[in-house]
Amino acid sequence: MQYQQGSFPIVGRQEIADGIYDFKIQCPEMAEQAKAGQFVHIRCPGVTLRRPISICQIDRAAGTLRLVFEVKGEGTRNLAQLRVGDEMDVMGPLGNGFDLRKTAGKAVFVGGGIGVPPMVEAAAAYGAKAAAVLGFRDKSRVILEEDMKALGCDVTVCTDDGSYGRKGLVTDAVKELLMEGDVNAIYACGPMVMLEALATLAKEYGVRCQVSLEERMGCGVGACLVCACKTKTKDGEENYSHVCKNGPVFDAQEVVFHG
Amino acid sequence: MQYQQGSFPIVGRQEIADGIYDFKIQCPEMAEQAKAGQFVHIRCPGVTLRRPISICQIDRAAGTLRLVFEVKGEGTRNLAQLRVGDEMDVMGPLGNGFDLRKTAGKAVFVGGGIGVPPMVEAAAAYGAKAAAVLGFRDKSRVILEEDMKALGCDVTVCTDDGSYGRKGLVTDAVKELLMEGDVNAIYACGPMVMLEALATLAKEYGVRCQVSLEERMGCGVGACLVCACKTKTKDGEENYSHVCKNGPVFDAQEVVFHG
Amino acid sequence: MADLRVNIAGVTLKNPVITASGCFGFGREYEDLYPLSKLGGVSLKGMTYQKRLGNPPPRIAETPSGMLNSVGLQNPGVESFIENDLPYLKTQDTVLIANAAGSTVEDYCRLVERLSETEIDMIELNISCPNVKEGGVAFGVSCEGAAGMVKAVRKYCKKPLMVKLSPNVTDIVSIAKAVESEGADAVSLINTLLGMRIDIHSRRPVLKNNVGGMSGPAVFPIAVRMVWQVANALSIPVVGMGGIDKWEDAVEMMMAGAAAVQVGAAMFWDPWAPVKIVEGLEHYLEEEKIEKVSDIVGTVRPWA
Amino acid sequence: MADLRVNIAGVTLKNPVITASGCFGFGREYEDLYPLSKLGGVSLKGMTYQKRLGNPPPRIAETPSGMLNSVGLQNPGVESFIENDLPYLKTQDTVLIANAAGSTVEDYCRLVERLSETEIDMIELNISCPNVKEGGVAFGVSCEGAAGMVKAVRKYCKKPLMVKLSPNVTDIVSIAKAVESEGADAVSLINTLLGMRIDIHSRRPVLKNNVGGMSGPAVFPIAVRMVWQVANALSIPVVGMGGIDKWEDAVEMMMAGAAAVQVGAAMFWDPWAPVKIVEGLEHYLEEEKIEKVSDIVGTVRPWA
Ligand SMILES: Cc1cc2nc3c(=O)[nH]c(=O)nc-3n(C[C@H](O)[C@H](O)[C@H](O)COP(=O)(O)OP(=O)(O)OC[C@H]3O[C@@H](n4cnc5c(N)ncnc54)[C@H](O)[C@@H]3O)c2cc1C
Ligand SMILES: Cc1cc2nc3c(=O)[nH]c(=O)nc-3n(C[C@H](O)[C@H](O)[C@H](O)COP(=O)(O)OP(=O)(O)OC[C@H]3O[C@@H](n4cnc5c(N)ncnc54)[C@H](O)[C@@H]3O)c2cc1C
Ligand SMILES: Cc1cc2nc3c(=O)[nH]c(=O)nc-3n(C[C@H](O)[C@H](O)[C@H](O)COP(=O)(O)O)c2cc1C
Ligand SMILES: Cc1cc2nc3c(=O)[nH]c(=O)nc-3n(C[C@H](O)[C@H](O)[C@H](O)COP(=O)(O)O)c2cc1C
Ligand code: FES
Ligand code: FES
Repeated sequence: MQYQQGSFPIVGRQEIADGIYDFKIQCPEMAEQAKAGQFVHIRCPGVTLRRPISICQIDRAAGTLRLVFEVKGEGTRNLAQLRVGDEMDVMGPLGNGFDLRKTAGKAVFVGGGIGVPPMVEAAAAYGAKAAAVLGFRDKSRVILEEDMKALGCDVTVCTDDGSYGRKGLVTDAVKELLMEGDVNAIYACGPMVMLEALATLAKEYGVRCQVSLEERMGCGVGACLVCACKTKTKDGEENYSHVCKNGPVFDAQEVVFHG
Repeated sequence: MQYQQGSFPIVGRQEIADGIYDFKIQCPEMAEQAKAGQFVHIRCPGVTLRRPISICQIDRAAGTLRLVFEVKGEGTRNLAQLRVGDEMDVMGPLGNGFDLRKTAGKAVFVGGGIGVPPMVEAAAAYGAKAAAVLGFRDKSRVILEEDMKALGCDVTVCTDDGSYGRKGLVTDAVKELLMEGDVNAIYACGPMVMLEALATLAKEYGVRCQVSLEERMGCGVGACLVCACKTKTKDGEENYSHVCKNGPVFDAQEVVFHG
Repeated sequence: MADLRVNIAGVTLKNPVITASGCFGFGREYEDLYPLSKLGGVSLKGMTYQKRLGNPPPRIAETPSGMLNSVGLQNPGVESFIENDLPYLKTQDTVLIANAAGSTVEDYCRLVERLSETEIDMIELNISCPNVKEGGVAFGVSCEGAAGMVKAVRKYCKKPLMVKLSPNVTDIVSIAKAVESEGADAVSLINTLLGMRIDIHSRRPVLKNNVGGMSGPAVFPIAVRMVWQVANALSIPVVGMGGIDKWEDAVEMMMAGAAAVQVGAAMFWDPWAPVKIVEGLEHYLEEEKIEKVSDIVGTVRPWA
Repeated sequence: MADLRVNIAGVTLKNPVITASGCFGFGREYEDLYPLSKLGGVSLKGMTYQKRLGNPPPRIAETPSGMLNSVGLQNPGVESFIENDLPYLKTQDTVLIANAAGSTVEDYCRLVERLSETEIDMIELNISCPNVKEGGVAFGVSCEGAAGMVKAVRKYCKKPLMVKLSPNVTDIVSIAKAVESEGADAVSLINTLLGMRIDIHSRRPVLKNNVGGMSGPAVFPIAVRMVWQVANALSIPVVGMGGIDKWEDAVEMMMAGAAAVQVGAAMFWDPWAPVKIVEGLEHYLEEEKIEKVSDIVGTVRPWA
């Protein structure tokens, strides 16, 4: 897997919800290489370390990558200040991405909050055979619903307060889908509690489950070992894997959620 | 003496020689307070400490200050990137300024290189009774000659290589003026060797001489004591004075040039 | 309104923000901007019994997110301070902390004795100045040196005694314990870290003193760590400083264990920094519905 | 073309730029960008005899112009390194420096003995890792600890031995002298400075290990000062690091006395940093008409 580093022009920029930005950068070679679930590592003005952001969509024809991120602290705040025409210093594509081997049956793509963006490119591979379950705090935080629908996915939106879509947790909606049967795989990104609950469900129903994890990063390429997450092998041996290199996507059954 | 600190809009910006910039900022109260020889302390993007820059001209009617500076390192490089309409974080007016009491006879205003800017506002007080002697490395570095002429000064430009004006040191030209007589005061800003030579000349000819000094600064207001320069009292006692508070203008006879 | 008052060694400060020694002169230089009464206290420029010239310039160098200084305790001597500066300061309605230094134990003792006769509120014993050849940090880098100094000075000191510690040591906790056991009423930390910059064009050190003390945001994580270690080991109050630049930093330092904070270099880029920090703290406490600022002191919960 | 070669303890590096231990893994992670042959050398991830898991995450915190890490020597153990990584590294045409650590003197000895049987070019004895509970920095903060370790290890070490020093000490010069007198062939410095950050919202340390090692541009002035002090006191070569971010920093560090430099954290924001520094050095030497890079080592002229 090849990655590169360079400055790439911003060709699209939109605020798609309060404090959530949707950027498009022109980087043909990187777009060519990239796959769903991988991320890029961005040098944001005014801060020291790079910031990892998932690849939300890949347009190989246009040579662009779409990045959707929320303003959390100084890094993302400064990043959001960039304009169309400015350049973004990006390393990527990084990490392993989802294993999207298609099998018979449907796949469920589960995104929680700012975990939704990587689900877009992932679900694209399944198109109409994808069910998407997207969870948000409230109506004002809902993003990318239309994008998922445009892919042909069957989309369920859940909000914590019921202000939009169904009220409640994504896991309830996922459980219903599992009970309906015909689901072969779960792909998920979001808060650790959500991922853990999905891992349990997946085990229960015997479906494959891949989760995309987050951890604070340094190098982004596996050289500094800071982005550790605890994993276990089949025979139960625990180890620290690294989100940037061994992940960000892991088989849910490998992850030690309370590591 | 009152100073203030704030962000003030840039209302003029020009590159007047290669790497030398001429900015105008809108700051009516500061302009009201300011006098020739004082300086402002500027927070430049991307660097930690403020940078001191002399006040080149004061336009009380327009409420503006003119600042002329050369790009030396990162601070001035980033400062030069600012555009009309941007704001500049400025503290000022700081320091004591020149004592411009008018006496009978002429005054000579001597500027060496980037020491020329503060001479403009200073000479303004003397108008046609001012002789200006401006020294530069070569023709490409000549600045503010026309501005001095516009004040009515009798201007002599010297260049080290003779590529413009007279060839040679400003001190030679100043000596000639002193020999002509009728000179009552010298005001000067520029390299230490130039200032020292002028101090010697002034002593020899018995004229008052004020020099504006430079030293690396922290606070800019006299609180941190980093901008020390050695001075002596009439009875020869040596002490460290501070350029930002006791200066930048000193009586040449007080300065210990090899302190 | 949240209660911003803190008590350090029996002295009540109206808020926990003190301007750091050497960065605020004797207090007059910022009065054009705001009254000193906005500050919890001012730690005055390091003072010696006799006048000192300080080191030759340049005395400052810029560093990434910080600076070096090599002022070297330039000051007019204690008598001049008492005559020319103290009367003004006494009218300013803020806590006055005299930062005391010297070359020998005797120097320190007579200075502290003299200061004890004045109306200053507290003495900060500076055994950590890295910029003087004799005295200063020499006493602050060993337990014996620090303890010996505090023991000697304690006899002459009629004011609350705060000892300012050097970060240029292997084990700051033992030194803090040593000064506590000799009767210090509080400790303050950190003084500057010894650093150097070289001008690669001239191949000469930027500072005429070759080396100087580093401060500013760059040192903040080191200061937080040391304050946390020391606060956990001592029963007397700890005043924290080193790189505090905004109210969030003050909160972080207080959570680490600082009963109050000092702000130094930050004033050089933002002269309003201490006042903004007071306002930021006030706002934070109200937002978080915390009654007293002292309630956050030492509240960090370390991981097991 | 200027001569960029330097010699450290008998090993010739094609240029003086080495990637710092722990910031470059076992060398494979940057090969997509440039070949390792561009580098003077690589100091490999800190290694122990047995595999180590390292500390729980988060292991990194951002700081002004720097960062903290608390990796804690995660590594697969020396046998795995020899089997899985060394063969690849040997084909890369750069000098290989094994960074060796452990919990006890015996650990260090058997590791150094094992490494001495391999084709690595040099051993960097890490007695300065602040992120492990046992061993590591414990040996690096006293003259006795450091000297004892070097003395013991020296018997098993058949490779040039470079000892990596901790900056978290009162007197780095005495420690450097102690390791020199026990037979170290070179010293490298600085390892990280112990720091802490607290998340004020959760009131918990950002690092799960509570504290971590600070590096990056913030520490550069401290590193320059220590390199200068140590280089002036020792006869063996000093390899300088700590905050080097661009070629100017490398020149400054070399003028302070470093015979070669290591680059660590800078790679995290600019993975090309070490290569750019090599190119920058080359360009600088040509501009300044300096024949050999070694001609600038230790050339700073201190003020009297
Ligand atoms: C593989 C991966 C993919 C991600 N994809 C996205 C995405 O598509 N959209 C999006 O909005 N966010 C995403 N994140 C989270 C994003 O990286 C953080 O929100 C961002 O780093 C915060 O930086 P900040 O300066 O705004 O916040 P600060 O809190 O000021 O950052 C301080 C430090 O903590 C790190 N940090 C803080 N939060 C996180 C976090 N959640 N994960 C990792 N590091 C963190 C920062 O990188 C920085 O080093 C992803 C994280 C990872 C690991
Ligand atoms: C009272 C006073 C008035 C000045 N007026 C002018 C002016 O009108 N026009 C002009 O072009 N320049 C003037 N200077 C010089 C100007 O301040 C420096 O050129 C500028 O600070 C360089 O900053 P830098 O970041 O570009 O350079 P760097 O070399 O990167 O600066 C590094 C550090 O050194 C300090 N420094 C470097 N050179 C000087 C210097 N000559 N004097 C003081 N500090 C220095 C910087 O402030 C900074 O802290 C004046 C200096 C003083 C003291
Ligand atoms: C220019 C300057 C002068 C200083 N002088 C003194 C001093 O006289 N006495 C003292 O105890 N500390 C002195 N210090 C140290 C500061 O009080 C403070 O401990 C240190 O700068 C760390 O805080 P900061 O990062 O907020 O500046 C000085 C610091 C600076 C920058
Ligand atoms: C993430 C990380 C891991 C490190 N691991 C090691 C290590 O295993 N062994 C070691 O001797 N130093 C280790 N260090 C210290 C560096 O090698 C170097 O001494 C220090 O970071 C200062 O250089 P820098 O400022 O260029 O990063 C590590 C540093 C970082 C940032
Ligand atoms: S961020 Fe460096 S190993 Fe993952
Ligand atoms: S710059 Fe602080 S006293 Fe002059």
